[in-house]
Amino acid sequence: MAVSSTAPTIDRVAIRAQMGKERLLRIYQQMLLVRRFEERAAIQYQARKILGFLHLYIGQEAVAGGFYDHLEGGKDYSVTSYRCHAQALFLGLDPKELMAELFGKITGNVRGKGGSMHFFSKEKGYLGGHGIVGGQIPVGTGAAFTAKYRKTGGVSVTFLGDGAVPQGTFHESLNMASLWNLPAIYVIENNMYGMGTACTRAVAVQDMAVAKAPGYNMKAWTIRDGLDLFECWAVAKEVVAYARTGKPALVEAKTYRYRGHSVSDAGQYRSKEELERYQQLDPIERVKKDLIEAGWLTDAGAEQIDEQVQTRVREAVQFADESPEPPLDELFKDVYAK
Amino acid sequence: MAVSSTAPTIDRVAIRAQMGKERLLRIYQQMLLVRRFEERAAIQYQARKILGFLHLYIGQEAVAGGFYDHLEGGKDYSVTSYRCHAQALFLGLDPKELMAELFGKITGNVRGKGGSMHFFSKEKGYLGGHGIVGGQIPVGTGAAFTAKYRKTGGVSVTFLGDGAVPQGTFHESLNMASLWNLPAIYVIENNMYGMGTACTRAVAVQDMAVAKAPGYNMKAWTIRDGLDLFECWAVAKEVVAYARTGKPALVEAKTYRYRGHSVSDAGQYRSKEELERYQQLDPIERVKKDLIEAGWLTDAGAEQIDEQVQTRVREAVQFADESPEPPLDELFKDVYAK
Amino acid sequence: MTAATVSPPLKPSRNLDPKTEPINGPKGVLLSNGRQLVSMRIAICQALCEEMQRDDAIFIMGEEVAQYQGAYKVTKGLLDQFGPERVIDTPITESGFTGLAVGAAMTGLRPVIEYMSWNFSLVAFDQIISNASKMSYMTGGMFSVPLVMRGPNGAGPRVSSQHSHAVEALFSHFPGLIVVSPSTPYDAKGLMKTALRQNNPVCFLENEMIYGLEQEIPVEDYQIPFGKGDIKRAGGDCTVVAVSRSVHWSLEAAEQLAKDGIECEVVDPRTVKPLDIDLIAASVRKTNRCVVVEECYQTGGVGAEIAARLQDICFDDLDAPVGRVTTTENPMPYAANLENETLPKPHRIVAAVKKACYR
Amino acid sequence: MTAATVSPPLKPSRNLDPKTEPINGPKGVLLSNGRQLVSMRIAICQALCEEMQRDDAIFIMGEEVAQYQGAYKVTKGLLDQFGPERVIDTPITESGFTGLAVGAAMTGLRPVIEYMSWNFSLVAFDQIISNASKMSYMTGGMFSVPLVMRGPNGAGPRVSSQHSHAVEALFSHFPGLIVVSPSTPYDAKGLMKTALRQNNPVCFLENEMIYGLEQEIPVEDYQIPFGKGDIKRAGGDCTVVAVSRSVHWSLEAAEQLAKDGIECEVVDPRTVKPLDIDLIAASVRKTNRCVVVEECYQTGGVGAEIAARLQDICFDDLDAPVGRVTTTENPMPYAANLENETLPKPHRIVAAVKKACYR
Ligand SMILES: Cc1ncc(C[n+]2csc(CCOP(=O)(O)OP(=O)(O)O)c2C)c(N)n1
Ligand SMILES: Cc1ncc(C[n+]2csc(CCOP(=O)(O)OP(=O)(O)O)c2C)c(N)n1
Ligand SMILES: [Mg+2]
Ligand SMILES: [Mg+2]
Repeated sequence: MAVSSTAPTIDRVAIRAQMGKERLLRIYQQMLLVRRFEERAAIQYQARKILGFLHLYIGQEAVAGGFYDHLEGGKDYSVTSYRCHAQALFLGLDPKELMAELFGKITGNVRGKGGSMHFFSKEKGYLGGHGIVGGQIPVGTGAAFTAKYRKTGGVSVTFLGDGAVPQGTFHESLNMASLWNLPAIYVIENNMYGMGTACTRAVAVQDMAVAKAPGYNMKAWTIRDGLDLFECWAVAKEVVAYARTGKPALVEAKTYRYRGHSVSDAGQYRSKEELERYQQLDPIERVKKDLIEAGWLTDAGAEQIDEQVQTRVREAVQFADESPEPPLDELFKDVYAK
Repeated sequence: MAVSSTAPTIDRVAIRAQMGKERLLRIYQQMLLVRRFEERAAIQYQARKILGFLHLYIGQEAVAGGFYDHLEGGKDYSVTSYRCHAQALFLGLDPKELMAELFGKITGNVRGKGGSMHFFSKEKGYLGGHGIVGGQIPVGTGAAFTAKYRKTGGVSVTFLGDGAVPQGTFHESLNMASLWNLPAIYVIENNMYGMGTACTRAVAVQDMAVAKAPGYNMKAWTIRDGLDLFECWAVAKEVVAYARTGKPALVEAKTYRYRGHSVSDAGQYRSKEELERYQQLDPIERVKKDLIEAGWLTDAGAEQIDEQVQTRVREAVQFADESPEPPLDELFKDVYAK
Repeated sequence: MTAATVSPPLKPSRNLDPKTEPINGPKGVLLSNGRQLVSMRIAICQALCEEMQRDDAIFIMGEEVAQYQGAYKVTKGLLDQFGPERVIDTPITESGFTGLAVGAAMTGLRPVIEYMSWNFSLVAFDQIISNASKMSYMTGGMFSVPLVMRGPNGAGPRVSSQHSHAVEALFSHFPGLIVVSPSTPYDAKGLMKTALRQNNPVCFLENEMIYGLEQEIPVEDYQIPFGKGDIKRAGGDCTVVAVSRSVHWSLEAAEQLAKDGIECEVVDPRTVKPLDIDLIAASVRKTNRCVVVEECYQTGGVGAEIAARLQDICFDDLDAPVGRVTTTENPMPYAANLENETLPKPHRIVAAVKKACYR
Repeated sequence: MTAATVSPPLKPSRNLDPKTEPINGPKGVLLSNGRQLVSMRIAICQALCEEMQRDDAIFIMGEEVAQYQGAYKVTKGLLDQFGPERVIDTPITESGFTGLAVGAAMTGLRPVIEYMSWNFSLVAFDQIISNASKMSYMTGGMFSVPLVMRGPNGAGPRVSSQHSHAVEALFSHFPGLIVVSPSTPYDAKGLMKTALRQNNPVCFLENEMIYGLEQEIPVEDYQIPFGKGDIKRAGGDCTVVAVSRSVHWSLEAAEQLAKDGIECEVVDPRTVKPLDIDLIAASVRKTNRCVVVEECYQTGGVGAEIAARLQDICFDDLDAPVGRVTTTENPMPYAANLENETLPKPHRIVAAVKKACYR
């Protein structure tokens, strides 16, 4: 299941050229923002400013990074599991409101009601983070249904973990999407573990997308190195274009998470060596290397970008810290919609 | 999806020889008993002796007939949907207690508590008839788990309709059965419709077993003419032997139901011609023809068998009719087990 | 109050003639009195049809709702009128299409999903509770889920254990959901219209056994607000709060009790959540007695909640304990005599009311 | 009554030393007084371990129960002791493994399944209700389903909307199920042993927030019967019926109220179904007042059922309405201050008891 070493060496230089300097730099900055935002969140968790669950996307940034670059917030929809911070940032949500949500403040993304697992954006078509494994899959399918019903030309991207593949909702959703030709893209982010369970112990097949798609009369893609932005971006481009023609798609991105499942996870189910091996493939470091190699970025420039990003995150923390708690009359607000 | 006309003409003579006179005659009598039992039940329903749902297996007898001949009641397990009468009869349950159950009498198979959808037999390992589409699939998987846990060498056969394939329980069960090498056989009885919905409108793939099994790393079989006892029997023989080695199996039997979904179904979703075409393939008539062709049965003998069967069914009806209703103190009995 | 907001009599002046008049589909039969004669099926179908004409965000999805015209023929004719884009047959995949509907509702549509019966909503339970009921709150009001889930609820005719659930109490337990349980065609149409014009997930609980019930209802458009009950029979001796089909059993019991000089006031909350506790309490302050009749189980049933509320707000008004007539605490048996004892039938209601009246 | 059948004091004479003593796994720490000091985790694990040694039909299945030693470390050590045939990690597939367990139970095994939290049982709801709870009745007693479903229930620490359900009321509504909700290590061990020696499906509801709770319990084997409550604090002024974690909040509130001269009798039913209404009623006949405290929602909650029963059987004994302190009627919010107001914390219990005492 692991990230494939035998991955066909994709032509990064060609893809890089296709992307161009401006775009690659922008994605790099977003990926860095995601990384720094979550690193800081982890620190704030230790400081007990953030409680409950905190599932970090660190290590997987290339996957969302590759996909969101092809999506139009507003026209296109996306949804994911509780591991939902990166998507919000790639969609351009303000780190301030997101950090404030983690702090449980009224200025938070959902007014302090949801916390780490439940970031949303109606404006960006982000149907948010969901806590029930597999629970978001039919929801993303419904967004694809709306796109087709309204003939908007939009697509819906549903991110799910390898651990969600065995859930019935996965099966039910793919069957409907295929029967009704919905513009639904299902991206299995296979980070090799569902909590402490290796995906080989949870799913009876190896290459999930390839093995399962035919059972739904769907087309499959595998991102063999999901820590490589270029491969993620190139596959995403193809998949999004395909889905826009009104067909569902199943994608498996083989990736890895560097942190524990949630902050409280000791991680004894994997070896130090394994972790280090993947840390060598750090998606952000690799993009940086490519940028420099292309002459689009200097070490000094990289320093500067990091500084700017760090500043934004620090400001977000300060904003969150200084924001007030929700007033108590929020307790019964929004139980029912107007 | 339809029963395949291009079915490879299996060698019926060879299979017939394999089965031998005695066995074929026994299965023939059982199939006839199932047919007559249900025909009579339908009449009793019109007479309002039976109420609620009444789902008839008429037309599908060859499928269960082919499988049960390879199963050892007690050692092996089986479970199915609400279309559950045939299985009970093939397992040798007394038509009297079954008809009495349909009449809602205390002498019924489950003391009048269950009715048409809920026949069971602990002694025969029949985990019974279930009313929730797909609900029985994990239950059958659990019986296979027990067989493995207790190392009994038994297998578990789970019958389900084409309409149950889209349910999440199907997906969840097959994944577990494959991961844990359970002796679980899943038989999709594809009678082309789930109520009024053609399976092509409900399931995104055509040959269900063949298309879906690889997604669970399982082996698949297709019974192309599920109205042919010989093909059903031959495939079942192979599948049961395979499962006894400790592996799960997925089978699709393409068959047809002659009656409505339940007795109240007008059946406007299919043409008279289609129905008649399949009635030409009547599984029981074909076995009879084969028996006669083999010289194992004469027309007179066939007459006699039918008379005997009819008598048993008539006696069952009389028994049911004369049996008392459950006493009212049954109301709260067995809500909890001792 | 316009004519349309006064409940018409329960019994129509005449009945539909199945040979010459439609007993289902969206069209009622116009009467000379300016009203229309409809069955429960027609009332629901008509509400759906009129709202679908008004609002193209509404679509219907479920098993057999389109080509088969509905397993119980409630959506008869809608496929022909609105086409397969808006009236959609699904695979048997309740969890899947419920979640799909939640996603569609979050993105601007107004799904109506049919559970062939509410028994099958148990398969979709997590999508209803974890997603539909919480979305508005969990997103700080950013998203809403304007979703109508409908279908027959309660015991069907002799369908036994797995097919006889009444889910009023089950779903009322969860904040975020609205639970509607109409007992008449008039109420059903007005409540369905309200459901289709508001933004919360609604469990719209119909009952197969009263789909054929007929009533004369207004021709003009009307709505019935959530949380407003209706007095189905006035009386001063005992308040009988009854839900859905139980209303009719209660009215039957009331006639029998009247012969013994006990006049029941039959109060139909129409929506179990929100619950019109004020109307119930007002009646109890008059009668000083109350019996709740429902098809749910007694433990934690609708009657449990009403009794708990009344023993609080009517503590000094009650001359007897609030009685509860519910489905007895056993899965539904198939046998005719056992089924009859399991359901809250008139004979049990009569006994409970007499007990409350110390008679 | 043997020593083992008398509830030991809630507070141990000393606490476990996490540096030198096990805080989870099957082994407690022997004390000189002949008792053993255990945490709630140990108590549950020990019951499972002892019963698995006694009966090879028992196996444990769930997400992360084996190699990970349990998401909350309740099954710590069991994989090593009993091997992968009897302690089994599952995919995330609650509906699937619940149904599998039903089938295994019908064929002679005694499955114990863990829901990583009861929130996830909603995904398996149909298997629990339509299959597990009905099988005995639906088969006329031919089959039984000796199945223990267990895991943490109620609000975790700041885990918000989808992860904070308390399901006592939800499952108590259905005949055929047993609902156990222990508040102490002693009760948990004795009840788990009973659960593993009887033949019905049991919802065994633990609470993450009291997994660390320690108590001195007997070394010898003991069981606690279903349907027998326990008085956790004696008092004559107001009966407080409390479930699971709420018992501890109620005891806290009781101490505060004692300062104001109000002595609460804290009654812990221990099993919500069957419910020891006799013990509750006996206490109410003494105090003439009652407040129910639970983590379920108020509408149709455990308190609703208890209030409905008391207003009947204690109609003349109650000097005030039965009060209900529950999770407020909103999904669980994440913000600390809102979560604190949502839960039935001591300050809300104090207010409710004072109200019941007209103080
Ligand atoms: C239905 C359900 N069961 C169990 C859980 C507990 N749980 C939360 S995350 C998780 C693992 C999911 O792994 P995966 O899908 O691979 O996503 P990842 O965390 O690796 O991104 C589990 C078991 C849950 N939230 N929902
Ligand atoms: C979960 C669930 N949804 C819907 C139903 C109503 N229903 C009963 S049978 C049936 C069709 C099933 O078709 P199939 O699985 O092909 O079996 P068949 O009747 O053809 O043998 C439906 C929709 C049900 N019983 N359970
Ligand atoms: Mg994973
Ligand atoms: Mg079928």
